[in-house]
Amino acid sequence: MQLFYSILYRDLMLAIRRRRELANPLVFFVIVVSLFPLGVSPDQDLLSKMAPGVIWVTALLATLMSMDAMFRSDYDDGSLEQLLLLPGPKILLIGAKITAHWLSIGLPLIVLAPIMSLLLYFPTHAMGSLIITLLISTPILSLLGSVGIALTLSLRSGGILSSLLILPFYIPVLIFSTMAINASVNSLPVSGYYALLGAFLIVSALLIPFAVVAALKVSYN
Amino acid sequence: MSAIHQQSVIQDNCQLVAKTLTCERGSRILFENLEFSLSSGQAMIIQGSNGAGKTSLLRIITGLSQPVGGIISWNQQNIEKIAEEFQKQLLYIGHLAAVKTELTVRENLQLLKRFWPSDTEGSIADLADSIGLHQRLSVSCSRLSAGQLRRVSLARLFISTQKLWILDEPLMALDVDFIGVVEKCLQNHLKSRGMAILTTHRGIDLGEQASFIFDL
Amino acid sequence: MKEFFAMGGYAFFVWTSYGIVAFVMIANVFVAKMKCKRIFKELRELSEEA
Amino acid sequence: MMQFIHKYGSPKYFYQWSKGWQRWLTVITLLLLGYGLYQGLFVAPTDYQQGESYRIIFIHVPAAWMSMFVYMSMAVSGIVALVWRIKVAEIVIGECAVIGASFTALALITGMLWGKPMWGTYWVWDARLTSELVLLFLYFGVIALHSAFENPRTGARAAAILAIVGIINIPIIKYSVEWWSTLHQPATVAKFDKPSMHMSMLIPLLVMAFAFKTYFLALLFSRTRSEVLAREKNTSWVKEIMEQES
Repeated sequence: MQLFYSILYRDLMLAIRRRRELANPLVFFVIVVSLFPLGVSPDQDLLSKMAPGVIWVTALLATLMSMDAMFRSDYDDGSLEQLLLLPGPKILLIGAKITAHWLSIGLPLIVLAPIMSLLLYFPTHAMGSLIITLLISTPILSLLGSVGIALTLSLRSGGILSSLLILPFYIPVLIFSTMAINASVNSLPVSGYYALLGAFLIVSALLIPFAVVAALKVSYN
Repeated sequence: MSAIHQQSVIQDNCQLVAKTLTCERGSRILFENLEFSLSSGQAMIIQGSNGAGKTSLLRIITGLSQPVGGIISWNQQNIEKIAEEFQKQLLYIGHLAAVKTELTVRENLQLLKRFWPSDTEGSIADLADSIGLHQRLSVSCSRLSAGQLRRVSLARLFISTQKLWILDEPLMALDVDFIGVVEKCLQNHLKSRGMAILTTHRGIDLGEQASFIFDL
Repeated sequence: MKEFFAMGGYAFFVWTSYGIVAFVMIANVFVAKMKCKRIFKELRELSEEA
Repeated sequence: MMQFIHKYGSPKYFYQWSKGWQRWLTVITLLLLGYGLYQGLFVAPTDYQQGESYRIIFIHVPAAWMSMFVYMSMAVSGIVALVWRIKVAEIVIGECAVIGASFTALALITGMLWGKPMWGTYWVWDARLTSELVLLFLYFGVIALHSAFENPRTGARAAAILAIVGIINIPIIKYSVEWWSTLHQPATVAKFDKPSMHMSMLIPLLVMAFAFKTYFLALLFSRTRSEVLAREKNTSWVKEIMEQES
């Protein structure tokens, strides 16, 4: 476990050192959310009906867009090779990288999302479920995204291709989260959706790192 | 080149043997049925034209990439089976200087010591001194020259306790006096029963240590 | 026979879907055959050179 | 078990035994297709509800089943390729992806053409059609990844990993899409289930489904055989075959 903490510490230090890069997904999120009222219509009840979906799709795209930061810089300057050769289970290395990515990209999004949802007349009594669904699901987005990035690491056009590979896997997360928010907007029972999302998180947290290790082996072949 | 004369090398426990190694790049066969064996105190210098597959061979030996055919065994055990134990004994410095340019020299050296704890408890300043960068400890690595970056990545040689060193062009971009330092460090490593595999385009003087050329 | 082809007024839908399916399946077979010929030609040239 | 896989999996041996199978499967496919089409188009009675347009079912449903069947066989050959590093299994992944994608596209097109007479619109966000659409995205992902690598072997291994991750996610996607469509679908829109299956309708459907399977295997064998020849071009047994041919 010492390996996990040292890599986590290293990645967070690098993330802080690259603060300006961390701002990109947040700026992207703000701009895209404000496009919808301009594009569709500023009418209140239409926007508040659309708000959960818009917030969620934009958060999903912002995470996907910044997924590159996870392995790309380490792959390019050769330090990923050194990390892969560290004695110790590779799963810890992958887990640390994904946690670092979630902390540096996912958390700021969770903080920003409620604020941006006000722009879309988001019913404030459902704000709690918006934050809970984001808290449970953004780690899933990072986990699934890491497979896409690991597979396309050695390719020049890796970024776009990895989004194409991974978006279909985001669909269940999107569906359950938006349904949970809609349920809480109409003050229906919500715990069922949270349980499903939680189960999805646990399953992917257990299985996905093995796929990422295999994918990194393929990228290095 | 140092004359190759086999001292009465007492058979130490460590031995690296490769059998019928084959490697492909794209659909082209890079090399086929490659055999070599290396024991303690020996150095193997791989030479070959550009694109002959030197780096691919090194990556196969470290276990980073799998060969199309053939096995590499460390103390008669396939390295895929004993990956963790083998990697404990392995120090690999690749073509790229694995140095984070966002961090300062001190932070990079601290990371090195954190990931590869060695019993030699010298401080960061001593390590920086041995690679000749002690005045630039707080300089961000983005402002270092290629040679200086290479020195930072070679810092591991001075604190490493691993038995097997695999170095991809260690002398690349280095100035003359630091090459001497690296050669001396390599000689000490070989003298203390260590093993080394390295690729280089220029001559390397290993003193009276046993070494042999492996042509690819 | 005429009312058979009319398909109770849905002729367009039924025959277009059967047509597309037949086209795609035959196209797949045709592509496979062309690929086989191309590879045989390549290999024959290769063996003539050697 | 290991020798069995390595023996039958070796390109040379595969090339020999698959020739016979391919011929047999083509014959069976043609027979089944002929019988199924005859039964489906001529013998099966018209459906009291949908009239003649329900006959599209005899190609839509088999194509939809095939899209799932091909993805599963792609994932299985992916596991075989990754675990036992069988060259032929790696080739099979690439070929399965293309054939599977065409079956999924067919299922979607015939579904839309069937939807028009039933609901007056070509596309309905119905659970089955939506999961078919997502499956098509998964296939595009595998094909794009497979062709992105210049070394075909690494491409196949990457596609294998994606197929395995995909096969784990497919039930979750299907389940979430079904839940989503039942929630948003007002009950009035007729459910997209098969009309009540009288025996004379069921037989042609099953015959066609089986014909699609043998068609898939025959096509897979023929494409894999030529790909095996291409990949093994500098081996001795391929050169022998070339002498016999010319």
